[in-house]
Amino acid sequence: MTSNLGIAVAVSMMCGVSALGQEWCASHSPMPPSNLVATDAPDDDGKAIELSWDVSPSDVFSQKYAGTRAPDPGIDVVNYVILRKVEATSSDEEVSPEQSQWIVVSEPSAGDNKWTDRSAERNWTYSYRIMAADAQGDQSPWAQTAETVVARLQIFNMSRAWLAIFTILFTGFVVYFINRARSGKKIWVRKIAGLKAIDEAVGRATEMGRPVLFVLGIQDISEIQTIAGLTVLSRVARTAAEYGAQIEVPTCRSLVMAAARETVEAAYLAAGAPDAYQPDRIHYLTDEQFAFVAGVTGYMVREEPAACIYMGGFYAESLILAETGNHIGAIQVAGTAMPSQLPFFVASCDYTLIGEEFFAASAYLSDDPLQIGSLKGQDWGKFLSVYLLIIGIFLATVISWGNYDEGFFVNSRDFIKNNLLGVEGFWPAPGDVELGDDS
Amino acid sequence: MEKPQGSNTLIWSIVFIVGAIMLLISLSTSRTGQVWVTPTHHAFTVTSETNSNGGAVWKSIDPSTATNGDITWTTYAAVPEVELEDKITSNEASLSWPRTIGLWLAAMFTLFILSFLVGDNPAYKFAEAMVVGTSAGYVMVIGIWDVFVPDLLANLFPETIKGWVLPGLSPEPLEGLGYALHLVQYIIPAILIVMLLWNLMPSGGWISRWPIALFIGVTAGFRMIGAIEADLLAQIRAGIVPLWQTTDGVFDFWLSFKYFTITIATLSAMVYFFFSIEHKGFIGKTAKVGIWFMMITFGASFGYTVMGRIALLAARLEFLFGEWLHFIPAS
Amino acid sequence: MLLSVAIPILMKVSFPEEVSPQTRMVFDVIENLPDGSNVLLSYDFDPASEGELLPMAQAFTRHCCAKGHKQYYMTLWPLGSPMVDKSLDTIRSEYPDMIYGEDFVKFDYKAGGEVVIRVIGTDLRAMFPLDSSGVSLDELPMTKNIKNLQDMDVIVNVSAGDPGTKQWVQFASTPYSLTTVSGCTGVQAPQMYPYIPEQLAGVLGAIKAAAEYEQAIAEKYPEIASNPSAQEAKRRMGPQLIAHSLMVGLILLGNWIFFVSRKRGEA
Amino acid sequence: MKRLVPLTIAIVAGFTLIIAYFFPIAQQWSDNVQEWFKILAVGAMVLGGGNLIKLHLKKVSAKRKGWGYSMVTIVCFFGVLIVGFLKVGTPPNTNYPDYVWSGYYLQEGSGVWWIYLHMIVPLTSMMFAMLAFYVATAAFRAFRAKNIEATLLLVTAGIVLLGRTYAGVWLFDAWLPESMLWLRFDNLTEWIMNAPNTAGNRAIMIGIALGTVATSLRILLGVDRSYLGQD
Repeated sequence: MTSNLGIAVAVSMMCGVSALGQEWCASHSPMPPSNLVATDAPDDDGKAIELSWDVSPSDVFSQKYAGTRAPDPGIDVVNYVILRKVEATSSDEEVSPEQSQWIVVSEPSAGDNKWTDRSAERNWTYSYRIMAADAQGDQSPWAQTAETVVARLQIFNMSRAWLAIFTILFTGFVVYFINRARSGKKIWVRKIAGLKAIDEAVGRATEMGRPVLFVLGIQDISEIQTIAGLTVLSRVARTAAEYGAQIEVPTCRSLVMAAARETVEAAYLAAGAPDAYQPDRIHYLTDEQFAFVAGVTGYMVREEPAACIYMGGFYAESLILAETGNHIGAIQVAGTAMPSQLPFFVASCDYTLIGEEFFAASAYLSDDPLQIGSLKGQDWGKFLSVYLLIIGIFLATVISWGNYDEGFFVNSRDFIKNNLLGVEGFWPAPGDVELGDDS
Repeated sequence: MEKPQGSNTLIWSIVFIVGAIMLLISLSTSRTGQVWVTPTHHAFTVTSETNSNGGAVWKSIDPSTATNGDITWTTYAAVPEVELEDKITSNEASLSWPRTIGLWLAAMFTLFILSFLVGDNPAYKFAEAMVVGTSAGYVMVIGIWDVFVPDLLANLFPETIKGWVLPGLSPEPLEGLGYALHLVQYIIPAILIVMLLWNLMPSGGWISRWPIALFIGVTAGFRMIGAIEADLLAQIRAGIVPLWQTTDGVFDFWLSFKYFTITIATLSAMVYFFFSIEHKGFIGKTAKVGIWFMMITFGASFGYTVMGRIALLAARLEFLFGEWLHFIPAS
Repeated sequence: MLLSVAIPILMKVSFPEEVSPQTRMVFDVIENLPDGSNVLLSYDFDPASEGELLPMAQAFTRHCCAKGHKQYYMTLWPLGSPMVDKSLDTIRSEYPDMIYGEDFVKFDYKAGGEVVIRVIGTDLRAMFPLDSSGVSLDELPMTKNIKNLQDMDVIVNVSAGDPGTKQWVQFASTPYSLTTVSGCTGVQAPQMYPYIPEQLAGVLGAIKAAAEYEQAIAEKYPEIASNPSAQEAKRRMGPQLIAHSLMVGLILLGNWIFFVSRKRGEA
Repeated sequence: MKRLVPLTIAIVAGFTLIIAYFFPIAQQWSDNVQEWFKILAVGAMVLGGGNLIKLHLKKVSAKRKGWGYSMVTIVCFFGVLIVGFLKVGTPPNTNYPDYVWSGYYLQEGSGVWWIYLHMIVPLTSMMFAMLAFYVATAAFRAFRAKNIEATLLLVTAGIVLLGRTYAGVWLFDAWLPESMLWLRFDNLTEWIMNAPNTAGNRAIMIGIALGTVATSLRILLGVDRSYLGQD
């Protein structure tokens, strides 16, 4: 995005008044852009070249002419034309005559001062030219790159260096505490109210001889929430199998149905009741969100399940399901990491697992010390996040309070924001110009 | 939904009678529930030119001059309400029975679903059975034409598909290793489908776990990086704001207060999510404040959402009153 | 509730609108682009949310037309294609000068949600070798030099859920630093606020913001203001006011019942 | 064996994708895999749709309660499939008139278009619109000032409800002095959305991100394998 967008052009100087304007008016073509620079795009797979240039003085977005003359369709730049020529290929072969022609690769609009050529071939060498064109198609003389440029492959994406480090850190926390749990160290975690309610709900359904409804949300298996929901389902199905309650799982995706069947079958087997498993109760309805809801609510009012458990990724259907559940007097427990639907579950369900609690639920319910260990690792990730946040806010406040423009505080803040949490690589480049400033 | 059954029946009868009266009035006075269309004729004739694929080029011609060997068909477009009377008078428009019937069906289905408000009933059951069957078929049709054919078949059998449904396809000419790699890239999903559908076979259904396991693994890896980069790091970054805010160089109390609130709320709500620290003492109080802020968040989201839900209902009612009954101009 | 919505619709009640700063931000993003910029409009919603989002989508379309931007339409929702068609119909009937293939183009729905975004982030043709009418992108003047998402100046996303704004932020706006604005349902909008201003340049939330956006366009482009179908959202605010008041009334009533019954319980 | 192989597949695939993210040369990999997924998802519809029809056929053949409605589902399902697969009523693409199958199946006037507009749209969008009633019943029942949390919830909801319409302006405009304009509900709503709401959502999102990381790791480390079925 250029910084000189939206500059108003006032009427003050018409074509033919200034010496410069006169000269170019006479030739009826715009003035050329200048300073065309081509560089290999960083952190890519060697198929892109970045170009930048100074806009033509006849470009109304040019600062040189801002406010000094009226728009003149006769010479104003409508777009730029970028041409490319192959200088050398990656192999020893000669460049064919066809390749060594100048060909048009892009026509960016007026005001643009950069463009990335993504049709380059790895390790090929190129030259570029640029010219400006007006509404009549008249073109300016061209400006060419001073040096040729080679599209190179970077082995490692340095802009993601800190992301890699954070990934290793977070993974490390979790692995460390899982190992600690493995070595027999007891790890304390607080209680989550909603989880106890799940067992009670299944128990009540058993007493009343009514089924338990379990909805895995409407997302496909390619969403982590659905997978988290499956692990909760595993536990609920096991409890249901032990108590002898029926569990009904309508799904919105075919793959979720397939995965849920595996999960429930295994749970029944683990509970020692493989014969009680009824695959038909885990069934697909339709991919269409509201058609799915229509089917599920229809089931609810007809079969009146005693417990409704919603675990997974939900959208607007959350409230339709939960209010229908309320109407039939079912105990309802919900868990989702969909922030937009939490208010509705909170308002209409007996218990709601909020965001992270939902992900933690599968670990809690498993009673497996290794999984509980991973919760402690998760907390360490949170510690780190809180510390980063506090340090960053402290630095930013000090800078704003002391009105600093440079120095240690500014450098530290920029390092945290742009390198640690941003995409500007491992360490600030010396003499780094601030991003987004083109003028 | 909370009213006793008796008053429900009463309300329902009133709605029904009022509706019937409105329908009668409307039917007698206007073109209620009618859809008029104007035809567009298309005609193409073959030319002697050939295109880059070697096929004959067909050229659009004036439909009235079309002869036997030409390809012709007619499409119809609905007439906007403002032009309706003119077009009918000039005999350009004709009443479309399929669309008129469709409009009435659509109105009926809308009312059937609405009837769920008074409880389960045959009309709702019918609509439910219908929407489940129809939409399941529809998503399959979409999957076939939009994904299966262009993404899988068009890559495995480009020439066949090109000659059949996608004449505009221009497959990249690949040979040697490039071609083999390209083929493998699309044979893999075909194999995965076969493995998944093996589930329907009497034995060996466990092989369907492989594609499922593959995608669960992929999801785990893929989402993990995405969550760290886009949600975790980016949100922390966005949370780093100075608490000392100035406007035109002067300390701005209210702006600073706003950012102070944001910071306190973020941190306290994060404390609530700690699992391995007991919520008592200072931590407990902080977590409590965190819950309060989350409740404010939920209340705000709830209130904010109501507007959208009302808008949906309004749109459906506009459909009933406008397009169907013509009480108000159709949108 | 039914009556509170039905009556204002039949009476055609409408109320004045003020343009809020949030809406102004979104308006300025489109307004301040040089005329003829590349704008990708992804309409990720289906008929179910048409009532809430179509007026907003239409407002974006009209604004882009008024500015003469090149518009690239797509959808990530299986039922979204007809929604895009409604906008194309608007262009064809209100801006007959705009030519398909030169000023606007439509891509078909592709399944996969964020996968589609990721793929077109690096290679548009890998996902859309053809436009929706089956013409190769190389044959259309406006697409022949477009390689991928990064050639777009702004992404406009009107979305009713998933895939939607969150995916555009995660897989387009964040990795490629693309200016993105979003129009979403009321339920989604609050979740988008944390993304502002770095990952999202602005959010329109629900019909209210759409009405304000219509107002902002009407102030700048009087010729659009005289078009009644460009006031769709404003008209829909009438029922909103009545229904919202009814809801507040219901909450108060609920609490009154609650306190009365609690007092009786204590007495 | 039945568990070990899929477990290995999941772990290898997951870690490969994580590592590939950091190396430009491998950045296409995850796109490829995701494309496979979307193709597989279509293939899986055979499983889902087949299952749906199987259940309803069972119901019809056993003449169980409500079997007539099952009949409706079956007829609708196959009806749409036939109309859709055969592109009934779809004229060819005007650019390729000699290719009978080249038309777009959702074009105005085609069979699928008719079904979409007259059956799917009214049914699904009315189902969605039912939410207008459900938000009202939910608010009526759940928003009671029982404790501090519930009070905060209902007060915020009330302010935002009014602040989102002209009522928020109109209620205060007449008597509020200039200096107190920030108390107007529309301004208050804007502040709530920008300050506490942003913060609350930010905290929830950070939590969810960490939860996603931990859940993914439990799968990738083989600690959670409930999805794998039995041996």
